[in-house]
Amino acid sequence: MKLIIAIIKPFKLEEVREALTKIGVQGLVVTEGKGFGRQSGHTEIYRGAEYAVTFVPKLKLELVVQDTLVGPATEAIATAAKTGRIGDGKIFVLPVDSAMRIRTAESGEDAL
Amino acid sequence: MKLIIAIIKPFKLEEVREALTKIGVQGLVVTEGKGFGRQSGHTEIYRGAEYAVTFVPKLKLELVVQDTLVGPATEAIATAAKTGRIGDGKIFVLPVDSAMRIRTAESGEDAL
Amino acid sequence: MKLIIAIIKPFKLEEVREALTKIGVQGLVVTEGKGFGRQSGHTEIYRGAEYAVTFVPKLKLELVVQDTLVGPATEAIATAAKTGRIGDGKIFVLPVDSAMRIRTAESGEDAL
Amino acid sequence: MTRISPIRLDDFRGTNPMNKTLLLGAATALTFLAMPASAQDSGGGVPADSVFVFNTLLFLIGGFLVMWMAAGFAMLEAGLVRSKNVSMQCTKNIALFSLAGIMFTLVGYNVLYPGDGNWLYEGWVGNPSVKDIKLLDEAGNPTVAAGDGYSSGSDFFFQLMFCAATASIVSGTLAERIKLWPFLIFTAILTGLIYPIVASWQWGGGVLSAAGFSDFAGSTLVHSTGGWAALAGAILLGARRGKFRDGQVHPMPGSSMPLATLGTFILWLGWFGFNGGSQLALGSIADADAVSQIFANTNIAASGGALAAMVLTQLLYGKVDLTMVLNGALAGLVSITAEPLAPTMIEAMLIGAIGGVIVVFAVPLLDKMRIDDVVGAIPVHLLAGIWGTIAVAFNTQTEISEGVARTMSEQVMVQLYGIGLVGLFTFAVSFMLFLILKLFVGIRVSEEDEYIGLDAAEIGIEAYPEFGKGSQSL
Amino acid sequence: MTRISPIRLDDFRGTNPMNKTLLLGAATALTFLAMPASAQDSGGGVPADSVFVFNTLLFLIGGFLVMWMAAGFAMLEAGLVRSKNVSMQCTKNIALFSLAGIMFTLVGYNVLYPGDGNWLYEGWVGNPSVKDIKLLDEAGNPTVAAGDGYSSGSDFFFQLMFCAATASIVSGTLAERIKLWPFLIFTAILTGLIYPIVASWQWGGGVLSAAGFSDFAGSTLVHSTGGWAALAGAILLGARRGKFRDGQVHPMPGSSMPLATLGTFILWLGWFGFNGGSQLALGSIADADAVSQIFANTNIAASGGALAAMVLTQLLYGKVDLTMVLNGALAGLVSITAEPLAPTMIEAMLIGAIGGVIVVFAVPLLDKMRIDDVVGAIPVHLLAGIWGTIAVAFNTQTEISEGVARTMSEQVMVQLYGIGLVGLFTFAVSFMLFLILKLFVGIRVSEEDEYIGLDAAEIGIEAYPEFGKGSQSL
Amino acid sequence: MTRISPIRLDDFRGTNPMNKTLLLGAATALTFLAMPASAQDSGGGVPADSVFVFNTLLFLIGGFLVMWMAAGFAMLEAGLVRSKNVSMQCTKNIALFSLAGIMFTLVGYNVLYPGDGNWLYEGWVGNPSVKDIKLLDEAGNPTVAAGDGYSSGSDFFFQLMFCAATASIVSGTLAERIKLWPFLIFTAILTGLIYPIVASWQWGGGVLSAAGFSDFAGSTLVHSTGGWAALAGAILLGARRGKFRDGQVHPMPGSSMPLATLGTFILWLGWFGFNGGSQLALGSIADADAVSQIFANTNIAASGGALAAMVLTQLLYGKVDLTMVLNGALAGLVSITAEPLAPTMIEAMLIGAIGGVIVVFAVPLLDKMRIDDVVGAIPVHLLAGIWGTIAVAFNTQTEISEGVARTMSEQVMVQLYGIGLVGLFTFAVSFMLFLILKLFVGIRVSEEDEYIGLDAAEIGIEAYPEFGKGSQSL
Ligand SMILES: Nc1ncnc2c1ncn2[C@@H]1O[C@H](COP(=O)(O)OP(=O)(O)O)[C@@H](O)[C@H]1O
Ligand SMILES: Nc1ncnc2c1ncn2[C@@H]1O[C@H](COP(=O)(O)OP(=O)(O)O)[C@@H](O)[C@H]1O
Ligand SMILES: Nc1ncnc2c1ncn2[C@@H]1O[C@H](COP(=O)(O)OP(=O)(O)O)[C@@H](O)[C@H]1O
Repeated sequence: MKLIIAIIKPFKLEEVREALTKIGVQGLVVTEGKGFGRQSGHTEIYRGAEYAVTFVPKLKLELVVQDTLVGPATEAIATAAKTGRIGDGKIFVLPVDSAMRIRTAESGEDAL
Repeated sequence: MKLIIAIIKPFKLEEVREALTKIGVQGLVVTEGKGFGRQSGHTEIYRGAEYAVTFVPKLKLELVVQDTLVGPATEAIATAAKTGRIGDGKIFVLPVDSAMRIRTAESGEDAL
Repeated sequence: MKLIIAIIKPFKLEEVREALTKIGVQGLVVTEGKGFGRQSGHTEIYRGAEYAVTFVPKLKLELVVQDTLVGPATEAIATAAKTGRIGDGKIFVLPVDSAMRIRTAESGEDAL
Repeated sequence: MTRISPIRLDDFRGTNPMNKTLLLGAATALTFLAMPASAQDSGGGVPADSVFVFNTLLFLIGGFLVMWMAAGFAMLEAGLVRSKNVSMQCTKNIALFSLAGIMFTLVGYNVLYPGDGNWLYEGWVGNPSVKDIKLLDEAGNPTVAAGDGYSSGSDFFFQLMFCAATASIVSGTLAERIKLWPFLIFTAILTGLIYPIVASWQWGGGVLSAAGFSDFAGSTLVHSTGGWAALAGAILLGARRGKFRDGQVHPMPGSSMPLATLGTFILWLGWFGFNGGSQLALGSIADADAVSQIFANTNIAASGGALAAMVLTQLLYGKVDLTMVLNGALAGLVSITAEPLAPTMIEAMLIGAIGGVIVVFAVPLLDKMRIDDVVGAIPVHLLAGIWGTIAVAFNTQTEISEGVARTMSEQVMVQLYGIGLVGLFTFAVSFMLFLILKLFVGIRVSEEDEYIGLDAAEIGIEAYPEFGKGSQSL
Repeated sequence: MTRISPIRLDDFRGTNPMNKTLLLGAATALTFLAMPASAQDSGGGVPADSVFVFNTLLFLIGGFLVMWMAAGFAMLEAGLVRSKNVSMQCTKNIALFSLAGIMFTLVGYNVLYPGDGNWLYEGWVGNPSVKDIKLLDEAGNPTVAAGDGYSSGSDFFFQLMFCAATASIVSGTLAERIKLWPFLIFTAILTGLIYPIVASWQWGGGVLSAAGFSDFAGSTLVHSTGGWAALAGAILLGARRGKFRDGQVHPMPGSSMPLATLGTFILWLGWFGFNGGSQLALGSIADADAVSQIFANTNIAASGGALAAMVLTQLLYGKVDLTMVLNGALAGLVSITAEPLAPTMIEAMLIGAIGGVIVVFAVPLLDKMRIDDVVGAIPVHLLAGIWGTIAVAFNTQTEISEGVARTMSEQVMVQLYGIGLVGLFTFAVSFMLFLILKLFVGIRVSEEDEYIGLDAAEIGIEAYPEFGKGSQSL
Repeated sequence: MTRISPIRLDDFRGTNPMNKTLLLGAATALTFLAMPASAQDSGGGVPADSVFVFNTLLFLIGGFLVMWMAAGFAMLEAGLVRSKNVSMQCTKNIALFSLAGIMFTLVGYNVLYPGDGNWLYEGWVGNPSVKDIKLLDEAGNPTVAAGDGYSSGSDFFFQLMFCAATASIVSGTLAERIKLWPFLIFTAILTGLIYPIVASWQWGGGVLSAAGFSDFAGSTLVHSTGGWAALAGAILLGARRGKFRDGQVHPMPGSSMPLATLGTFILWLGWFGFNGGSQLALGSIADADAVSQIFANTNIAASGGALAAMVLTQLLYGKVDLTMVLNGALAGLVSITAEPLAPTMIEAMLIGAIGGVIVVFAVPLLDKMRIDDVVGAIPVHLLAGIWGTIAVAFNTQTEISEGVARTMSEQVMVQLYGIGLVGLFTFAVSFMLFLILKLFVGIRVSEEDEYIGLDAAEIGIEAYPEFGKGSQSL
């Protein structure tokens, strides 16, 4: 089992979710975040003074998948989230020791 | 040391926190998230048109614990967060290489 | 590659980001969270009744770095985020299997 | 303090037994009184037609100011409930105001002002009938003579707003847990019958008026009536889940302090119409002076209430509690409402300040009694209303319509009689009504609906979809 | 229902052909009419100077109430757009109100009231010129005689607010995608020329007035005019991206229901000035009665509209839709605006209720036609405005200025003629204007700008920087 | 531009040396003046008692409109501070308004209007004493004669609101860092003594009035006074931490643009009462014309200010700055306040527009001087107030009460004298007062408290507990 962390542009959420559903991913969790990276922020003027907005709104998706789904899921995300412009985001894969479904106490891949 | 990620129903936070405190967990961090899973969202009607609310509010708890606490912590969360109804959430355990307390620069299990 | 998770006091964000930029970190993502730990919350009085605010606002930084940067990055964060007072936060390091840049499909350390 | 003020203006808001034939609405008798002082004497006085226009204008201005209070209640309540119930609170407020407008027309007005011979039970219950106003005939001529002293449409408009205010009071207390439609059914009966019956006892020339009760603009008739109904509902509904857990009070902070503050300022503004308009006449120097005094007194009573609550919460809790300051201002306003004319400004300030003190002590007291009043309407409207009604007696020794002079303690008894009668009737009827609704329809949303909030559960409209847990926040 | 009401007051808002020399502004002729009933007869009547003051006061009070509607539109729209466009919506609302104030002064007022001989094309287009008011001469004496019946500055102030309201209607429909400056260019022409020309046809004594059209306070002249302009803009702009995707409607919930509710209450309050002030006179018993009737009718029409929408959405969707209730109240108000005086209160309630029903059906209908009206201004102002204008005929059989009596169906035809003329002209001119702007300047923001929101893209000011995705939220 | 306007109305707001015995309040002398034009001649004129009612009504309407400005300041400031200080800003606004109501009663009113012989130092400082109003005697008869021309209670009510407005100005500048109680102590002295003393120099018939200074509704006396006090406080308090870091300005965007917009609209509405009511009389054709002119001028000055700021920020920064547009509208209003009657509408527009321009340049200038004015009150109220006061001279060549005619440049000197005197006194006294508070009580919250916000630190009430970093946001 692996944890896939994907950082994407917010307006791509729906497409990514649909792409993942298609390949059989059954669950995930999304959090709002602010990203810092090559895609720089911008400056604003408020009452005559400039200020920098350094961080860019991003969404962070997290999903734990069985090992066989890591490839397809990564690809699905990459394809759906891609605009080709700077700031599209990243996909990280991390090892997972165990998983459990709270409702049923199932564990391992059954919990996903 | 392990990182426990728990996705729970929001109104269970207080119970889970108390359960964890009881078994000696000293710290954790909570973030708001939106979940997608078997528990489906719902549809709303706004000005005569339907729309789907796909994501369900969830809380994500993260806590790093020493290896011996993984079992009790998982169990404490599972028990406290359970309603028995769909959408109760998941518990994932991930390996952690190292930990550090910023204030004291303590590291390893002392940092928790 | 490692994932560094840092939990810090919100007003330290700018300093931490600058410290990381200096040592060559090129990206990270921040999420708002609420922390529970030794730094306790406080009580408030609303309309004559007391209530406890258990959780303290924290920021969670996540960054994936190549192995050689783990040490410097940890140190940079620890130095910049430190106030010396309780609640300064933690730094955790987790193993990462793989990374990918969505825009270019680069992978591994090139993706960071 | 044993002065004699011979003729109290508010006694004439309703029936003057000696002049029944003239009684066509709320202010008729008053105008009748006012005229000798102004219109009828034309030696520099105000001509009768001008008096008519002035009085009408007072009703219209007073009326739109009190109408504005509907927005004040809406904002105050929207600010003091949690964000998951804000859309519902807005819905209830605009619905109840609309409903009051219709029920008062269809039934309430004529119940409130039975006039001569239109009582169902003399002095107690007026005859319900539609008030379908048509003031100008086909030729564009007024259907009613100038002698009435004001346009009856303006009076209707003004009185309607009082009826609506009564209903607004209830919605705040019962927020975050009562179902929409049962609440509206209650509102319909409150605005169509309960409030009109109560108010008819005094302003319609009924039993309280006959007893010498004095309540200038309605500390008891409007505010306590709303407060009693709210109390009955709160008891039958029970507290919000989690409010009283493990023997402790668990506050549920309101979602928006600026909206609550805005609501309070709106109500404060509207109150000039509420109290000032209740002078019911503007067409003479005496009336203009009276309205001016009322404006000044109303303002300083609110100031007194706000500052008293501020100082007291600082002393009690070491911190000023903004919501209490807002409640305190309103309690000051409610307190002065029973008699905004007779006191001097300093007296008015003190009357208001005591209202503010009442709030600060009553809010936690209600919590101790496990009565969950979301916005503090019971302390503000019921308790400060009682205080204000009693305070009338300290200030004046009235020679009432029957021509009887009273000592202060005699008047206190009359005031208590009125307070008791209104309380008994309103509480009992409201309680029964809520009970019937509870048994046959259900008044409280389910535990799950309460948890997810009435916005999601009952109306499917989020107040702030992009903030907090809103569905559009990603 | 074949009553004859001999002389309708609103016919005199503009030119009375027989008294052209007297025409100096909107209300002149009316005062002329009102006087016999009041000022001129001094046997208990209101003296001429008092009439002057009363009428002026009505304009001033009515004017500031209608001015307040600008805040109502701003809050309603701020509440119904998404948070990323809220600052822009606030900017547009304060800018359009400012611009209307200047354009109406520089051009509009004199176009609206060409008076005798100041037409460019008799009955159709007035001569544009600056209205640079100076009412008192160097010696502090009025520059205009008491015989006018009111201060022309107060009339100007009042009429200006109607002009501004027309522009406010447009901004809501086109929200979240139209560029700021092209919108303001359109606003300048709308308030300087389009609205004044349309309104001059009736209130300036032009073609519609001659044809016997009847529109008391502007269901067609103000509200439909705004609505037609909004419709033209909406068609040319196209819908917000994502609103109509994959053959489906994708709602974009408004960011703040309490602000939308507040806006509605503000508009409701302001409408008493809108309709009540349109009586244009207060200085007699008949006028005071008329204004009172209007207040009462206006209120119950709003109540009817709100409740109708509430019940209907409950029946149709199983849930009350708060935004529809708010729209319903406003539709009730628009519906009664064409004739708030003649109906009895029950009739007014029904007229308003039908307005509410129209909204509930028209909102999804517009969606089906792929016309994206962000706040529902087209159903509320255009459609309910048409309904209200037609309803005038049911209620009265008017003997108009030419002295001709009409049957109800004859009057319906006249009303339809007016509706059609205004619609054709306003829609065509607005469409052309938006088209020119589209071709030469561009009216729509880029896809990316629309995505990030107009606040970030065009004005760089976030409405809520610390909430949701706000840049200061960390 | 060398016209002679013989008798300026505002000169009579205070003492008329020739008629001292008549002086009972703010408007006495004015009424005396107004009467010949209206009441005293009954050939079609307004009868004396009607004049009394009209004038009183103007004060009451003007008063409630200015009262409403308190809500406007509260919303504007709540919108322009960061969310962690919003509850505190609401608290300060309702507290200062309450406090002003009490201090003005206990001390201020009689200091402002010393009348004949009630000066402590003739022309400079009035005798402090309580104004405990009681207008009707026990028999319900007015205690003051009709000859006064208005009810003194209505005048009190009106004047009180000006006093409160002065205090509101200060709270915005000092937001986000001043402690609650020291701020309130300052407010008490400002409303009880500083403002009344300053205003007495002109409106109480003191030194400025004698010098021929002209300030119709208080550009200097109210707005600059508030502005000077704010400036003194801002200098002594220092800037918010982080505002001027590393030699740069770091903006701290306001938390809610719609609330700031609402506040501006409220102030705009209230200003009709502020300026219109300052005519102090409505009971004649001349007065009705004057009030009408004032309404029209006030509105277009605000429009001019808003549009000027809009165009200028677009040119300077390539983007419209909404907060500057809001400030611009207010600056337009402040600018016209010193003389809203004499200019024609076009002149009024230009006067307002220059106010808007001042704001756009002054806001960054203050930043350069490291003076941290959170809401822009100093540019809006102090600087535009100075501009408006000087502009009086361009517009009129006044023959003042002493019967002396002046050239424009002579009048400029008198205006500058008044501006200087008020500035010197207010700034010096405020500075000393804040200094004393700083030394003995402390005026600024600790670094940590400032960081967590005044809501958490000082009053423990979050403005938006469920949004952003709110404690209930999980
Ligand atoms: N090393 C990293 N670790 C974690 N998140 C990162 C890292 N680098 C970038 N990100 C996230 O990915 C987002 C996009 O990265 P960026 O460098 O801007 O563009 P791109 O993805 O096109 O390379 C950033 O806003 C940030 O949230
Ligand atoms: N594979 C997964 N990876 C990460 N989070 C998941 C995964 N599956 C479910 N979740 C999270 O757990 C929540 C509950 O899951 P769901 O399938 O709805 O019900 P249950 O927990 O009862 O199986 C989801 O809303 C989602 O946030
Ligand atoms: N075991 C843990 N796992 C994850 N997060 C933790 C853990 N312990 C503490 N934290 C986070 O770190 C923050 C600071 O910890 P705390 O114990 O309060 O102080 P300190 O960092 O000084 O030891 C907490 O608020 C919490 O968010």
